[in-house]
Amino acid sequence: MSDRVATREEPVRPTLLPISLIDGAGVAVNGKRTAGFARPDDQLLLGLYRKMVVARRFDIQVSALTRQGRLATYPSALGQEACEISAVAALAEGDWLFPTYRDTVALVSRGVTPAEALTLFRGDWHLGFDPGHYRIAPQSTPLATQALHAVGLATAAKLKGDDTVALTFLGDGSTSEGDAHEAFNFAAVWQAPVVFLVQNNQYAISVPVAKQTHARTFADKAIGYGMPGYFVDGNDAAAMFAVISASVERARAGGGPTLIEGLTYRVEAHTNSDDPTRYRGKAEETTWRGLDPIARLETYLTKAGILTAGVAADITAEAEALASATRDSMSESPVLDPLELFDHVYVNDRPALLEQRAFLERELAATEAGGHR
Amino acid sequence: MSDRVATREEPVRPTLLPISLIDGAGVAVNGKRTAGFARPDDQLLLGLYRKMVVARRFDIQVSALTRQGRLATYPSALGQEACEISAVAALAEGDWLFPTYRDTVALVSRGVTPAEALTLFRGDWHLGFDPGHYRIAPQSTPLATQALHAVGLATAAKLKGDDTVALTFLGDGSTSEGDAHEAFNFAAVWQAPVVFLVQNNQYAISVPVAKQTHARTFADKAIGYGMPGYFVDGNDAAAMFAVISASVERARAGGGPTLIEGLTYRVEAHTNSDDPTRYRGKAEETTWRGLDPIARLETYLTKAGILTAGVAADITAEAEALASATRDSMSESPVLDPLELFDHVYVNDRPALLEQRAFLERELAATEAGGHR
Amino acid sequence: MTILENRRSAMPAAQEAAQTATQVSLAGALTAALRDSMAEDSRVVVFGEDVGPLGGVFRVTDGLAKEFGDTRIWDSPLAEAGIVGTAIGMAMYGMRPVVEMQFDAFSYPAFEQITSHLAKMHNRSKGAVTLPIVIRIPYAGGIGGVEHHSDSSEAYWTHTPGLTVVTPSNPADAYSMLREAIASDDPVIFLEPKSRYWSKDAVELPVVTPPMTRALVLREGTDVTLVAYGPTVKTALQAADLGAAEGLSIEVIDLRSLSPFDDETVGASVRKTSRAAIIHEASQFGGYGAEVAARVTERQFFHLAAPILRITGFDIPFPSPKLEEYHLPTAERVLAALDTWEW
Amino acid sequence: MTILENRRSAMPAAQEAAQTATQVSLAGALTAALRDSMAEDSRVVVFGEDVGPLGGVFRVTDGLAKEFGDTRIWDSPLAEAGIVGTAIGMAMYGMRPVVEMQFDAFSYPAFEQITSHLAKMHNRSKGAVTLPIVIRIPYAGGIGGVEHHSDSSEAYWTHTPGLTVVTPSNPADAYSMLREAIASDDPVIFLEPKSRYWSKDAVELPVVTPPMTRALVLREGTDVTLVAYGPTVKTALQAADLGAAEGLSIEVIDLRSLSPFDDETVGASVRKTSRAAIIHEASQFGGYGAEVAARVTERQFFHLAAPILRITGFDIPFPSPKLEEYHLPTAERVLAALDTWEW
Ligand SMILES: Cc1ncc(C[n+]2csc(CCOP(=O)(O)OP(=O)(O)O)c2C)c(N)n1
Ligand SMILES: Cc1ncc(C[n+]2csc(CCOP(=O)(O)OP(=O)(O)O)c2C)c(N)n1
Ligand SMILES: [Mg+2]
Ligand SMILES: [Mg+2]
Repeated sequence: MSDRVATREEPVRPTLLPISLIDGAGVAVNGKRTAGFARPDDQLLLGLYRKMVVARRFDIQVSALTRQGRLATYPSALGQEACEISAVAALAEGDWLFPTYRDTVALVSRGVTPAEALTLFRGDWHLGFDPGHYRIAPQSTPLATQALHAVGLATAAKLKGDDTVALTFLGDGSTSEGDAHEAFNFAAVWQAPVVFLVQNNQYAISVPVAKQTHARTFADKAIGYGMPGYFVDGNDAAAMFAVISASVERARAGGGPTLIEGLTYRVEAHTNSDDPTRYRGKAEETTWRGLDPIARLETYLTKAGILTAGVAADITAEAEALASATRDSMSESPVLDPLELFDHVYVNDRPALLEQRAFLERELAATEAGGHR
Repeated sequence: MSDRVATREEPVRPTLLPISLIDGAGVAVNGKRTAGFARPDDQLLLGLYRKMVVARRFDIQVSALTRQGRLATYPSALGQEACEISAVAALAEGDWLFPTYRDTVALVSRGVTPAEALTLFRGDWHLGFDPGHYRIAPQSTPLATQALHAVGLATAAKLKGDDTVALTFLGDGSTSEGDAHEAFNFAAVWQAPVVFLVQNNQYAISVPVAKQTHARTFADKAIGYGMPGYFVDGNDAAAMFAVISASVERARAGGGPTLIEGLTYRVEAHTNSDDPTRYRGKAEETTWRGLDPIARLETYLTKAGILTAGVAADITAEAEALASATRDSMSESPVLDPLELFDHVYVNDRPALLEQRAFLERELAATEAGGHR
Repeated sequence: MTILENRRSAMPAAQEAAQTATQVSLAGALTAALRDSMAEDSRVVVFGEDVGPLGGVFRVTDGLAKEFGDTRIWDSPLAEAGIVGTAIGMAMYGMRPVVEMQFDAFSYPAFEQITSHLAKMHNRSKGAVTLPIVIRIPYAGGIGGVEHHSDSSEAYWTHTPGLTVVTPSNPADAYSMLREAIASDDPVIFLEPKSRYWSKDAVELPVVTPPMTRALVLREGTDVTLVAYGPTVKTALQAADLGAAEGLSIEVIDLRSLSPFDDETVGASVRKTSRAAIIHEASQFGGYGAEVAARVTERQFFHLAAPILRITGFDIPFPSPKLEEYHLPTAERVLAALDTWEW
Repeated sequence: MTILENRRSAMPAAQEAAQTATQVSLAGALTAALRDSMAEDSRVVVFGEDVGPLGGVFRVTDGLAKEFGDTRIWDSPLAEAGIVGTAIGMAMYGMRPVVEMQFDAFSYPAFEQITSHLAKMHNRSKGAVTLPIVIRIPYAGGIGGVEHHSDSSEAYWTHTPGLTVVTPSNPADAYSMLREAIASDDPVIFLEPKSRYWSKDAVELPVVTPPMTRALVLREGTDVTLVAYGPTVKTALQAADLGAAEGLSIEVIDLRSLSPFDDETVGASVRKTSRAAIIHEASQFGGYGAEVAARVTERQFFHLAAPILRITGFDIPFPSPKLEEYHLPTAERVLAALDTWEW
């Protein structure tokens, strides 16, 4: 044990102030606050900006469609685009993403079509895309559970000798669950190629972070698992991308897991059925809108002369095209086959389940024929 | 959030080498390794020594009785007496102890009679004493679960305005469970008057600590919860007592929870049905026997002139008396009433359960009358 | 108001007169029960996820944080094992915690604390420790919830000795049973049918309905005993209406308590009708209906003219919102099932 | 060797000849099955608490660490949700994990991962994801275990759609069913009756017994169908002996698979005998026996001369070692129960 203490190098300790590369006013940061991370080049930042703008347009569109009753529910990620998009951008094609219900924009940014991505919230089925195809796990609702899946998948890849990395999103509230702890611990002990990205959007529904942890930062938790931890300005795409990519690449190179906290803010309600006026003030919301991740990048890129009117128009067009495609895909409901309810419960057929299927089939036929249902 | 970071003082950070007040050779330690803790006075140490000797004699006696088949199983705490006894000694009468299956000697040291304490392992009933009377929770088998009970009880006391403190034992392996994490977190957020004492005896049955955590110490975990953590030589009763009492008193004064790691060693097998030769070498066992918590205190107290032959004889007599009482109490089995199986399932009577009770009653009567069973 | 006919009021006459029957929702009745229990007994504390300022995602604790302050009701960290585990510790110190699991499936992280500790502590301590804890769990479907938000978990709890499991189907019972659950010295799993949260009755609060462990005959009938609980009581009453139109006299029983089971009330009904069916949302295999069918058959076999039927959810994971209507038992399905008997 | 009579061997003749039937314990058969599956398919990995160098607390993984090395079998950190959760991730990447829960009650921390993910992933992904995972759980009593070491948790798993739940009662089935479970693309809860771990049969390994989803008639009889599984199969056979001595012809069925349930085999037997009983260790209320009684009654009501009986543990937490004998069903108790029928 004293061996253990003596021989193992202390992992990077999280900073006390969030790592920052472009500040809230859109100005490049230098010095200590960068924690040694270099600002990604402007072209890369422009790419992030483009995706963030498109993501936000999508998010706003889906919220609108939800208000119109076209979706059962929608948890918006508005204001969290720097976390969402940087994570997706930092992954290689073969890497895996483990999202939560909050992270629909990340799915779409990774190529999942709106219709596929919104199947869950439209209420058509629990999942609308093939995880293997996109290397994206189903969006997880039971909090923190998916973090363990990410660790398992990453470990399997490592055992096979593949260089696949898994990144999982987690909310601030979710860090309180036992599963989050077990995931951090398994990942560290197994040195799994995983990146844990805690989007600290300051609320778990109505519960503020102060009721969730007594630690100074969520990144500080990394120390107790012997893994590197980074506390990052989660509204700064430059910083988020820099830290996430470095962590992904260290994981890929065999350096094990990383815990990243992105400090951000959930600008909208928890979901459309939530009422934030019950638990937070307008002033706070206004402050955070002022720290918007897109606005600051826009300022920075415009000043840098790289975000020209032409590029901006192009981005807007792309965003509007996605919004329009989203509207279209939600305007008509797919025909659902109730009998499919029975088709994927097991791989192997079960006579008793086939009986139940036959029962529903008869019932449906009777309904058409004007019978009971 | 930046407020949170800026205003909250950083809690004490665990040291990298275990806090030590009396070293393995029985020599008083001074300087850095004490981390500023003062050595308890010699009379107090003599008291700890006495209780440790008695505890060990009890433990050896129970292991022997187990080999003779008088108990169903027994998890020995041999070698861990500095942790066990210091914890009990540091608590005030109104404080609560939350032990695991490993901590029977702590129960007995707190006054539970051998017959009461061994009811569980003898197989007579799941618990043989009244928790409220001794302020000792039932020994917990589902790992880490009791830590949450300790947090709840301590919080209730705090809410009532009582100055009760709860101390819970945990094993090194148990720290991997989700419940351990939730307990640490709830305690820190609620600033509950709890002390978590991780007895790092280096094994979870056969699994060594290196497969359990990648952190340098378990005490390091405290940082992620924003609570003080201490890494202590768990075979040094002086250090254990000093750190535990300080933590108990801080908790009592409203200072919140503490996480303490006592670095010790499980000298015996996990239980009598375990076979340590399958997973660890003799050399290691020998090394740790050389770091024995009782031997070093004996050396120290003898040199200090306080452990005289007379005192030693007195202690031996006390230990032998307990061993003998233990043997006596295990020599005859109490008469168990099978019908009591039904009596404490619910406070409120249930007709259906009374029917089952009546069934067994009839069956038992029939057996006596030479019937079926 | 057949339901109310079965109730006796424990209110002093003066107090009763001062009140007027108003429309109360099931959720509102629960809020009132919590408020009255908290006001009456300072040992009652309430905590869980979002139960404080927000008032819970279903607003069942609405207003209580303001009224009682954060030493009586508060938001806990987000961890269900933590919530139940700390409640156990509090109860060991004399408190009477009422905790909320936000949705059915989110009680599963607390499964070990519930089965291995909450259910067993009284027994293992030979009665020395009592755990007067209520775990409130909104359950079942019918509200278009996405996955994990519509489970019916009653079979897990009812198979666990040491737990009392109850579920109200209407506002008056919601009030009275929750108050009784909080006053009980046994741990109670209190299942709240979320699809019924907003259904209203004219009820004078406080109201005292029959003991929560008693099943109630809500509708008398002579041909069939239809056993229901929680969300399916409404469906059962609809089925009784539908049956009446077809000349079938259906007796509807609201179990109210799932564990213990009221053998007496159900048995008496079945002896009268000689036929029985049970309706629930949970999937059928190993569901609560199996116990009802098995035990009633054991006890009333020679009174039964036909096997007891189970009208339940299918043996599939709970479906997505747009498909749940095909899964959930309906009054029509009940009638169709009764048609399968030889009469 | 009635059990073996029901088996056909899939071994090529030459290989068969090379082997001689030796005494194999149920635990030993499981070890052999793991070894053969691991040797045959490199995607099979084994992990859990103490399964490595120690070989598991019941020694079921004895020797495998040495043989296969720590990339195929290893000790995990001590956390059951972690074990099942990471197994799910591994399966999503193409592996076939076989994980061990050290004892029945210690699977409860994994309850959410099992019910909300393991059981549902295939369904929620419309078949896109399969999770070929086996969760081995030593279960039930009879070994004098202290509290939490003797639970029978089958009712929790069998009520959960998406899981396959099987339990062998003898060494040959232990081998063959575990191999089949590992080869299955559905997640399987593999319940190992710990009181039977050390019971031996003369078996030639490898052996292939009938498909694990089929129930087997172990003893033919004409008067009563006695349904058993796992640890109570032996008890059922004893009861059949005892019954025979009293002139009662008891047909004994070993279910082997609890989910799915083999309606065909059990139904055929009940139609023949017109009477049935089910025996299990788990407590009765909402236990697995309720499903057996309910579904067999539904399907065979007019063939039944008497209600189906349940001989089970009482509705109490599992007792301490010295009292478990009063709780566990015995052959005598089976006979006494059958005596309660009007014949
Ligand atoms: C195990 C579990 N418990 C409770 C819930 C209900 N619930 C859904 S979202 C939520 C808050 C989550 O907060 P956080 O982790 O911060 O994520 P955010 O929604 O802010 O992205 C809760 C309590 C759940 N989904 N799963
Ligand atoms: C939830 C749970 N999982 C598994 C077990 C089985 N088990 C009993 S003791 C033990 C090892 C515990 O190790 P540790 O926490 O280090 O305590 P120690 O025995 O060394 O005192 C295990 C795995 C259990 N009791 N509870
Ligand atoms: Mg959040
Ligand atoms: Mg240990």
